[in-house]
Parts: sequence; structure tokens; C-alpha cells
Amino acid sequence: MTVLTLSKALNAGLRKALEDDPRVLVMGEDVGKLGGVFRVTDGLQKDFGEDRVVDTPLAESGIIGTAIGLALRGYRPVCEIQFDGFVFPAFDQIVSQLAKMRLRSLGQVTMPVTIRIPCGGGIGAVEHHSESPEALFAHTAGLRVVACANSTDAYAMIQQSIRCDDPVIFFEPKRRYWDKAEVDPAANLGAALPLDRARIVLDGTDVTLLCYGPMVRTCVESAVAARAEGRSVEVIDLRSLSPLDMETINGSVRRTGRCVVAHEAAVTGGLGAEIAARITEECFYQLESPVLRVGGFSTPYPPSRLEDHYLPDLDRVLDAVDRTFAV
Amino acid sequence: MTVLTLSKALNAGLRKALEDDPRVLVMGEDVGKLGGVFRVTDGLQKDFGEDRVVDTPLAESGIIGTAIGLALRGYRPVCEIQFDGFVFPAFDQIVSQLAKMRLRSLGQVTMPVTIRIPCGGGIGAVEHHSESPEALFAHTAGLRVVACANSTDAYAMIQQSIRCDDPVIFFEPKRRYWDKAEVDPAANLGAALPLDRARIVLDGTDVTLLCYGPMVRTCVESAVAARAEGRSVEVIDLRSLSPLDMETINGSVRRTGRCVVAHEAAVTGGLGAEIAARITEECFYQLESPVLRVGGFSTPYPPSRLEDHYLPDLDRVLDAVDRTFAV
Amino acid sequence: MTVDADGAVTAPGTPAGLDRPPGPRTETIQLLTPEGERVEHPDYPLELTDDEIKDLYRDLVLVRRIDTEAIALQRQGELGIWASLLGQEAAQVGSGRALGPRDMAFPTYREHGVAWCRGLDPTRLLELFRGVSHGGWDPAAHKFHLYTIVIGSQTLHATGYAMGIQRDGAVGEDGEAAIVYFGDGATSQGDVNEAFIWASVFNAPIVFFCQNNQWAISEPLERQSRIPLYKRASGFGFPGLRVDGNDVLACLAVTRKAMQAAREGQGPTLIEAFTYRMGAHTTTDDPTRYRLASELQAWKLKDPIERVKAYLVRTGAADAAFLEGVDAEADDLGGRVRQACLEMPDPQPLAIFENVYAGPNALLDAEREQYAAYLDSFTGEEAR
Amino acid sequence: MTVDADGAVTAPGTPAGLDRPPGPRTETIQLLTPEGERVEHPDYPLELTDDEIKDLYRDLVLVRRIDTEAIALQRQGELGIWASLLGQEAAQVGSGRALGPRDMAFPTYREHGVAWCRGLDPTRLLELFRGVSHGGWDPAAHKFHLYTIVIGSQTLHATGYAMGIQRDGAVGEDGEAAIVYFGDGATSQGDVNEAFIWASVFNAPIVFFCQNNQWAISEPLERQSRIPLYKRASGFGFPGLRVDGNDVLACLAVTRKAMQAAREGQGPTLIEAFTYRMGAHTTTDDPTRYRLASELQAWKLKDPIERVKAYLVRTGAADAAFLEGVDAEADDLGGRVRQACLEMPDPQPLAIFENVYAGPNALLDAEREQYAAYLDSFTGEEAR
Ligand SMILES: Cc1ncc(C[n+]2csc(CCOP(=O)(O)OP(=O)(O)O)c2C)c(N)n1
Ligand SMILES: Cc1ncc(C[n+]2csc(CCOP(=O)(O)OP(=O)(O)O)c2C)c(N)n1
Ligand SMILES: [Mg+2]
Ligand SMILES: [Mg+2]
Repeated sequence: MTVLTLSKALNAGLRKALEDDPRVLVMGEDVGKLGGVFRVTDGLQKDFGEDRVVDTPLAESGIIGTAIGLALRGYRPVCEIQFDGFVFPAFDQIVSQLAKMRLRSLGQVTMPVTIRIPCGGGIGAVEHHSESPEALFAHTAGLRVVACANSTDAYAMIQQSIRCDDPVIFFEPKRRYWDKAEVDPAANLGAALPLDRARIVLDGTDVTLLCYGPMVRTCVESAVAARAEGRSVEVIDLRSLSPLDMETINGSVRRTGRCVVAHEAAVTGGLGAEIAARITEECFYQLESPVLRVGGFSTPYPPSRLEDHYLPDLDRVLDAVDRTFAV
Repeated sequence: MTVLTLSKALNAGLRKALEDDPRVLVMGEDVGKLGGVFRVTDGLQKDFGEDRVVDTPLAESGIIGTAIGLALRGYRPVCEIQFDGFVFPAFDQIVSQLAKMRLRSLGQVTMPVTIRIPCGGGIGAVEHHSESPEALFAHTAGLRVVACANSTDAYAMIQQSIRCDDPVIFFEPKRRYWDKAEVDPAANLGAALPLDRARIVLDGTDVTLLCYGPMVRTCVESAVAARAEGRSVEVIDLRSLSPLDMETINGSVRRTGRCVVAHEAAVTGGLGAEIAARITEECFYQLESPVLRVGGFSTPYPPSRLEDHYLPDLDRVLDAVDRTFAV
Repeated sequence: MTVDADGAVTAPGTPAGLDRPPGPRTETIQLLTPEGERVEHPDYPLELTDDEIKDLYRDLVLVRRIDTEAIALQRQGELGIWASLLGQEAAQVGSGRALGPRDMAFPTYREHGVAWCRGLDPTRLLELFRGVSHGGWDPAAHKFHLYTIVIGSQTLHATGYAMGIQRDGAVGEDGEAAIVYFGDGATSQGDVNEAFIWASVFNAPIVFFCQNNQWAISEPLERQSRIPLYKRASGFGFPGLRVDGNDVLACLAVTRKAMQAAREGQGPTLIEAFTYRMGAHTTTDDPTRYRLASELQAWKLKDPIERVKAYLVRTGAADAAFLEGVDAEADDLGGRVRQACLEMPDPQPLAIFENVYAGPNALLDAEREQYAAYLDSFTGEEAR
Repeated sequence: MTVDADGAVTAPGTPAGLDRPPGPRTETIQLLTPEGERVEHPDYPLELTDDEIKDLYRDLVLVRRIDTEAIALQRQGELGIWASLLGQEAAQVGSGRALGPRDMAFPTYREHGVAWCRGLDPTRLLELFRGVSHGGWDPAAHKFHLYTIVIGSQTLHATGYAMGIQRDGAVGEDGEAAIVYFGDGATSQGDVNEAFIWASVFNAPIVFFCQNNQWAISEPLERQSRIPLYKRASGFGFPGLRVDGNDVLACLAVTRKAMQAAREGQGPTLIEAFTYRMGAHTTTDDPTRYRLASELQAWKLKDPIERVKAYLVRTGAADAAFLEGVDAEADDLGGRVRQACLEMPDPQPLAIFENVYAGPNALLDAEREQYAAYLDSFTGEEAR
């Protein structure tokens, strides 16, 4: 057991994957000597060489497109998109090629490509550096979409994603890169929670609070605050955004009868919509009140001096939780 | 009054817009001599010249990127994306540039760009020619998203979109291009239903059926069939997908207490999720049963010999309607 | 011999601009004239036996026959659409026959001739156009990737594959290489230019084979470039050349040399095969709306098959029996393609849910179950 | 005079390949040597009065001072980030001063020097870096577009704008043109190459001004191209040239000529300004991780300001009073920038909902109301 920041945990997970399988490659802008702008790939090129940790031209479509080709040749590329807002030049390669190649080949082609995307706001950055595009990928069949929220999961999930034979969009919570938690490098990956399962991070009985990525910490803090007010909030870290672990989600909501979904992305058309709609379809008669959503406004991500208003914080989450009781 | 196919109605609307305002341009692949693969721009280049009806290089990012530049110079470009599946190379320019330019300039820059996208399946086409990507755009703040379902609306809505000072993603229901309806070229555009309003196309009292684009005809047919079985279905053509006309939607659902949303796109993460979540939030206590969604499966659009299974048809819509009563 | 390009599309000369001397005239590599005369090119010596040339002729005829049959099948409603290669047989057979068994080819949607050279059963091509699958063959089996419809995307896949060849240490004397096919229109896509950049920066073992058939649906070449396309490569720092795309010998020789250079580690080459799309863009297209019949007539005189036939007949390498034999074989093949098409079963409805993911997916599995139950609710057996 | 490029990055020579003669050595246009000697170039005669050169010197110094102040402000937590132009002043001022009032410039995020030449108040630049707005100035007011952060996107906007100039009939003797700025890294983006295609196909009045500062964050030029970047243009059929980007006179002269050509209808030109990013990529970057101090030292000898100063002093065009005067003016400007930054008000929370749409939007309006009520539920006044 060792305590690592989320960024270092990812680094350790990538290192392990590179060691375990010579077919694993890391590629992206500035992933080599610089170690990535968040240092997630720090030191990897030095140890695994320029052929396995590939500094690429500045072209995201190129990164994903060539990763597809490398996968066709039997490699398992792990692509870094430098910031969430820069995944869009690669959107076509992701949704029309990467996601569809298996079906196009009737299962004869496997696309074990992992796309790491540092995502979300809260770091005082300029435009395009604080986006949360997960809903776009969760609406795209053929992709798996996951989000890690802490070092422990980050270490296991990045390795699971790389081992997964499906393309995985791997969201990393930018503003939690420096949060620390325990990581057990000796643990058997097979013993880890499967990649497609959600985790109940805080038990509760009154209301279910669903979240993922950077919002997990916020939601846990909200739940702790709510507890002080006598309200028992169950917090679930979804981890897998596509597919959703409806078993865990529904199980909780059926017990509590109330639910709030929180994410940074705009509420309108966000993942919360899918989650709310699905819960409502599947648990309608157990619901005491409508599933509420709390998240970004229906506006572009604002300049950083306003981001504290845009991002759902402890108070806004609590407000939503309260509203599920305000019948 | 004249009876036109939807394709011809769009052509007439574009012609009118080109006549009314010298700043209107039409641009895209094959829009000139060929008149577009669906003939929507037929004859326009001949009459308005190559400078106003611009055959472009084969590059969608280029089409939208240069349209943005033309808009900065005061033009009102109407871009054609040849098929739904080919909008993705332009995705970055649409979501990171077009949608955000107004905010970036604090309102000093206006982006009156219309992006026409023939969408949806049902025409026996090969891969990438039957996509329904509307949810991706409806999740993007700064864009307006509309879908026309018939000639009458097509004629008015294309002109309204071109006159709109916001960027508009304009979906055209491919498999309905040859459907006919009345168009009144003499009518005052100001008298038309505003671009952001839904329309009740069939009154009903038992259940609300929400749809748009190609599904409107299917849903009307389903409603007619349901009526024969004694069930009164109210059919609403949403027309505006972003923003949603919640006033009209909620008004209907509050009356009927039941609701089904139908679209061709995959249900998972589709626009139906947003609609269902929102209705549930706003009408929870008037709902007799959960809002149900009927649409594509969580798979890529299948080869055409299977598309009749993928696309929600009269029976699948009716099945969903029935299920809202099966309490 | 080096001949001046005399196609319908010519270089518009040096654009007005700063400080640029007028460039040299476009040079097109040719080894067999439209009249069927064998000519030499100093850089592309090609030694072929008569039998080898006869084999190429056979390829050309058979490939055209597949195409003709497919068009007919589409007209009869058996295929949803077909993208004809008419006129481009030499470019495809010439380049396709230049590949070794370990080279990997990445096609567009029109490379039926290359598919043939790779040994893929032509009936497999029909699945996509009939709407039975989105492709469905195993790219590894014949080292022939799936058809790619989104223009230009495959150029990056091929480049990545070539980078994989490098990482496998398979560059060198006995090396492998990739070849990627694309059209003149595709050269305008960002992806294709990014592929040029990646290939040159990494010196990847790849040949970019552009079939300039002078049209991208209704758009003439002038909408994509104001200079000959092969010159694009120079801006990225690797060689580009133009070959007579209707000359199977030249296409073979040029591709062979470029592939060998790639295999040996000399990096990418762009080959522009200057040819002509003699048919419609696809069976749904109507080219009379945008181009003149005279253009087509002019190109008929440069037919890729006729010139080989003329050569074989003039030199006495082939007699009537041989030619008839090939035609008979073509008819057989046409019949086989037709029959396979007619017999092709529709996929089962629940196939929609297959091959989306490698592993189980709870959500999709639930959808499959629901839909199966829904189908059963009708007539049980029949619908499924 | 034409000098060989002697920067850290040189052309790797002709790549191994087919049929390509070795290219000529890279030529860099220079009018003022690093030592401050005025040299002539036959194609770029430049007649400037001493006062005009002094004005350029002043621009360079002031622009650097803005940059220095902004870096300091960032260090003190007043700006979230800053992208320094250190070392690139000559490229920006030289090209910026070549523009006419009706020309339109499209910057990246680093063109503070161009902004200065366009007359935009430098304090407006800080809004973006402080996080107060995403830009916020009116592009039309100074014919200077908003900063664009997504690499390369603006090249298409500029090209479209130039197509608008054509449609306005504003090409010709008294014509207008667009200029677009981008970096060496940007040349790898699909968008930039598509812009090259569109500009050449439509012969648009545009100058592509690439500041090759030899780094894209940590990636050296070799990751983007294996030949000098200016040669890229030849592949698209328009002229490209390399200028000493640290030579303000040469940058002025080549940009003037290219802009004039564009205005007159001669179409696009690519200018590669060969320079060096002397600072970090942005204030959050640590270049010691990826490049040697010696490289920076070598480039310090080519400082864009020092050589003008040397020239002015040697020729006696400027005396100490002048130089001191400029320094004093720079300090004033620095102070003004600092003060404006410190006084810059934070936007109101409800500004989040403004300027998203031109017209009313029922959904957003409802959100605004809800959030206003939510804020009021706390302390009323204070939060809002
Ligand atoms: C990204 C994208 N945009 C548009 C299309 C529609 N489309 C199909 S083929 C074609 C023309 C292609 O021209 P070219 O590259 O010259 O190839 P050719 O068809 O002539 O072989 C177009 C525009 C597409 N398939 N993909
Ligand atoms: C599409 C995109 N990808 C990645 C980034 C992150 N990024 C910002 S600046 C930069 C390097 C740009 O290099 P260059 O074009 O040479 O310009 P310079 O910063 O040197 O002026 C990168 C990778 C971005 N802004 N946009
Ligand atoms: Mg073509
Ligand atoms: Mg740079």
C-alpha cells in the first residue's frame, strides 16, 4: 500500500501496463520528455523509449486515426488528449471509425484503444480547458466510457481499460489530480471491481446521490454536511458512464425513493438526463419525488472567474437534495 | 398555395432567402450543378451564380470553418452537410467555434450560420448515411437545433433559420424528402409559427406522443391506428430540439398524464432522455406512468437490411403507447 | 518515356504569386500507350513475360466483369447501391499486383480491383452494397482492410498500421509496407493531410495511392487543387509522382518501386494515378447533370483494357482462344457473383445486437432480450 | 541578402525516396543582421526613414514590456495564465505594421504584438488570461479577431473571411486582405491544411503567417515536419517563403509584399517567420524539462530588439535620450497595464447567461431566473 496522488496513480498504472504487455503504447502531444501537461506520463518515455511512448504531431484526429491503425496491427494504444476541449478534432475518428470498426468487421477486428481525457473545470483555466463531453460519447454505441474519481480507482481502472478489448474513453478529473489516496500495486487486478460497475461510496437511506469523476468528492462532502442535518445520503460513484450500472443504481433508488444526479456538464442533454429517464422508467412506483439533476447551466463553460457559479458545489448539491424532499 | 415535396419546399425556401438577402450564401459539396445529392439546391447556382452557391472542396471542417469567416464578414451562409454521418469532421468547428463565438465576443459577433443536415435512416443506404446526431448538438450551448417534418414547415423554417442571428442546426428528414404538402409562397414569414415552438399535430386526451423529423409521420400513423382501438393520442411535432418548447410539451402531458417520446436516434443518451427527465421534473405529480422512450437501439445503425428493425415503426410506437397504460 | 499529361484536367500553370518561377510541365509515367505500344521509362524498367501480361489482362477483364454484374444487380434491386470502378481497373490491378502477401492495403469503397488482387472473394464485397453487413470480411485474412466510406479516414489508419510495422521491426530488406487508396476529392480532407504529416515525420513504410479520377461526385479536380495532386507530397517532404492510371504496366512498376522503397525504410511516396471515372459516381448518381459526354468519349480511347488487348494481339502474345477463354471465365465469374448475391441470406434481426462490444454489456444485453420478447409477441417464429 | 538558416532546426536534407533531386538549401530573408547591420535583398527593397525604424523599435520595446508585466501579474496571482511572446516581437510587430487599416488579422493566443499594432488596448488582452471573459473585444473595431485557442481553427475563419472580401468585390488596386497567425505546431492540424486548400482553390486574398518558434509546448519542430515549413505551400500551389522572424524589417517587408499581392488578387502566400520562443510555452510550463539552456543562449544573441537598438545606435539615428524615453514610456505602459488588471472587476454571476444566444431562449431564461432566486436565497445582495 502506498499513498499516491491521482496523477501519480495513473502514472503507476500506465507504467504497469507498459511493463506487462509489450503491445501497449502511450501516445499524444507532449507525453514524452515533458511527461504530459499534468505529468501523468512522467518518466515513461525515458524508461520505455520513444517507440512505445510516442510524442505525436499536434493533430488529434491523427492521434486517434493512427491509434486505430496501430490497433489493427495488434497494438494497444493509450492516447492522451491534452484537454477535454481538444477531443473534438478527433471526434469523427472516434465515433465513425473507432466505435464502429468491430461491427463493421462482424467482430473480427478488435479495437483496444484507450483515450485518456483530463476533463472538467475548477482549475482556473481558459476556454476549452474545462469541458465535460462525456454525454457525447455515452450516446455513441461501441464505446465504453468510464470516469475515475480517486487514486485507488485510477490505478486499477486505467489498467482495466487498457486490457479491455473495446475502445474506452477514460475521463480523468483534472481538479482532483492532486488528491491523494491509497494504491496497492501488489494487488491482483482481477480482484478489483469490474470496470462496468458503480460503487457505493457512502451508505445512506434517505436519498441517492449519483455522481462521477470530479463531483464524487463534492458529493461526499455534501452528504457529510447533510448527515449533520440529519439526512442520510447514499453516494454512488458511477465509474462506468457507458454502460450504466443500473443494477446498483436502481437498487439504491428503490431503497431511498429519491435521487439526485450531479455532474459538471450542462444539465441539458447531459448524462443526468439518461440516468434520470432510466431510473424513472425502471423505478417509477418507488420514487417519492422526481429524480433531480444538478450540473452546469445551458451555456458554454464560463470564464474562470465565474466557474464557481457554473460548477455544482456543496450548496447546490444540497439544494437539489433538499428539493427532492420539498413535496 | 402549391403542393410541393419536402425537398422542393426547401429548395423554394432557399431560393426565397437568396432573393431576399444578398448576404445569404449556399455552400457545400455538390450543391452547384448537381443540385445536391437530394436536389435540394437544384438550379440555385444557375440562377444565383457560383459566388453565392458555392461548390466547395471535399472538407466538412473547411465548410463550417470558412462559413464562420464569411459570417464574420457579414454573410449568412447556409451550409449543406451531404449526409448526417459526415458532420463529424466539422464537429470541432461547430461546437468549439461556431457555438461559442458570440459569448467569446461578449455579444459583439453574430453567427447567422445555418447547417443543413439530411438525417435519419430508412432509405436503404450504406453505413454513415442514416445517422441521427441531434442529441450531440442539443447538448451544445450556443446552438439552436431544429427539425422539419413536412413541406409546409420546411419552407418556413429554413427561411426562419437563415434569418436567425444564432447558428442553427437544421435537420431534414431524408426519408420524407419526397412527401408532399401544401406550401404558400405568398404567406408572410412573420405569420409562421416561431422557430422555437412545437406544434400539436393531432389532438388527443389519453397520452402525449412527442416526435420530430421523420418520426412525425410514423407517429401520426400510430395515433390514427390507436384511435381505431379507442385510444386518443395527442401527437406533438417538437420542431425545435434546442431549446425545447416545454410550455407546449408540459401543457399536453399535464392534460394526458402519459407520454411517449419517439426518435430514430439511439434511446441511450438520446434527446428523449432530456425530454423525459424534464417532463418528469416538471410534471411528476400529473404523470400516471413513467415517460417512455422508443427509438434506436444502443448499437451503431445497422446495415440496411436490418434497418426496419432498428427504426421505431408504427408497431413499436404503439407498443410503447400501450405500455404507458400497462400499470 | 515521359509524356505530358493530356487529360481533361491540366495544371493551371503557376498561380500568380510571389517569387516563384514557373514550374516544369506535369510528367506522367507511362509504359503502355493507349494504342498498346510498349514504351520504356528509364526509372521504371519493367520486365514482364507475355504470360505475366496476359495475367494482368485477365485480372482487368474479370474485375470489370464483377463491376458490370454488380451494376446490373443494383438495377434489378438486388443491391442498394454500387460504386463502379469502370475506367480505374488498371490503377487498381497494377497497384494491387505490386503488393506482396505481407503488405497491407487500405481501400475506399471503390477498390474492387484491389480486393480481387488480394484474393478476397468478390462476392464478399456485395454484402456492404446489399445492406447485409457493413463490410464483414476479416482484414487480416487477405491483408485487405475493410472498405471505408468516410472520405480520407483510412489514410490515418494505414499510417498507424505502418507505424506498427516499424515497431514490429518489419522494415528492411525483407520488410512490409502499407498502401492506402483514396480519391482526388479526399485530398481536401484534413485527415489525409494529417496522414501525410505523420507518415513523413515518422518516415513510415506507406504508399499513398491516389486515384485521381478527376471527379468527386460532381466536383471537378479544380475544386480540390490548383496544381497536380502528386505535387502535394513535396510540401510534406516526400516524393510524389504521377502515373498514367489507365496503364496497368506503369501502375505496377511505379507501385512496386514505391512499395519496395517503403519496405526498405525509405518512407512514404505519393502516387497519383491519373485516370477517369467512366461511370456514374455510384448507381444513384446522374453525371449528365455536371459533365459533358465528349469528355467521356475522349477517355474511352484510353481504356485500360483495350490497350493491353491491343498489345497482346499486335505482338501475337495472345490469340483468339486466349481472349475468348478470358471472356468465358469472366462470364462464369459474373454468374457466380450473381448467384451468390441472390442467395445471400438476410441477417437475423437480433444480429443488430452482435459485435458491438467485445465483452458483455448489461445494457445492450437487456435491450436484446426485450427486443427478442417483442418479436416473439407477434408470431413467435416468423418475425425472428 | 539571402542567408542560410542557421537556427537550431535545419532541413534534414532531402528524405530518402524516389526520383527527387536534392533541394536547394533553405533561404531565409533577412534585412537586418543580429549585429544590427542593414543588408539588402533584391526582392525586398525597404525604404524606411530613421523615424520609422525608431517607431518600430518603440513598438518592440513596448510590446515586450506588456509581456513582462503580464508575466509578473501572473506570478502574483492576478492572471490565471499568460502566453508570453518573448522573442517573437519582431515577427509580430513587423507583420502587424504591414497591415492596412482595412485588413483583417486573425491571431492565436500569443499575438499580443499584433494586437498592439492593430490599436487594441493591451489591457483588453488581460481579460481572457485573468478569466474575466473569453476575449471580449469587438473584432470589427480594430480589425483584429478574437484570440483562438483551439490550434489552427482560425485559419479557416480567416480563409472564409477572405472569401467574403472577394464576394464584396474588395480585391484589386485598393483591395483588402486577411492575415492569419499560427504556430509551427499548428501546421499539423487538418484545419490548417484545409485552409491552404480552400485559399488556393479560391485564390483567396490571405496571408498565412506562421511563427515557427520551433516548439509546440515540448515538441520540437521535427515532430511536425521533416522539411522547412515554408515549403508546405508549394504542395498546395502557392508561394511560401521563410523570413528571419527576429528581424523586424524583413518581417515588415515580406508581409507588406504578400499582403499587397493578396489585396491585388494574386492569392495566398505562406510566410514562415523563423524565430524562437524564448520563454516558457505559458506561465504554467517548465521548458527545462525538454530543452537545453544552451539553445536559449544561442538565440539570445539574435534578440529582435537588440539588433534594432544596435542599428539605431551605430548609425546615430537614436541617442540615449530617445532610448531612455522609450524605456520610460514602457514603464508607464507597464504600470497602466498593471493598474488596469488590478482594477478589473469580476463579472457578475448572472453574466454566465448572457451572450449565449442572440434572441431570447426560454430554457436559458428560466435557468437564469432559477439561479438568480437561488443566489437570493443566500444573502440577497452579496452573492449577486
Ligand atoms: C467525410 C465525407 N464527406 C462526404 C462524403 C460523401 N461522398 C462520398 S464519395 C464522395 C466523393 C469522393 O471523391 P473522391 O475522393 O475523388 O473519390 P471517388 O469517389 O472519385 O473515387 C463524397 C463527397 C463522404 N463519404 N465522407
Ligand atoms: C486542438 C488543440 N490541441 C491541443 C492544444 C493544446 N496546446 C495549446 S498550445 C499548444 C502548442 C502550440 O504550438 P504552436 O502551434 O507551435 O504555437 P506556439 O504555442 O508555439 O505559439 C498545444 C498543444 C490546443 N490548444 N488545441
Ligand atoms: Mg474522384
Ligand atoms: Mg511553436
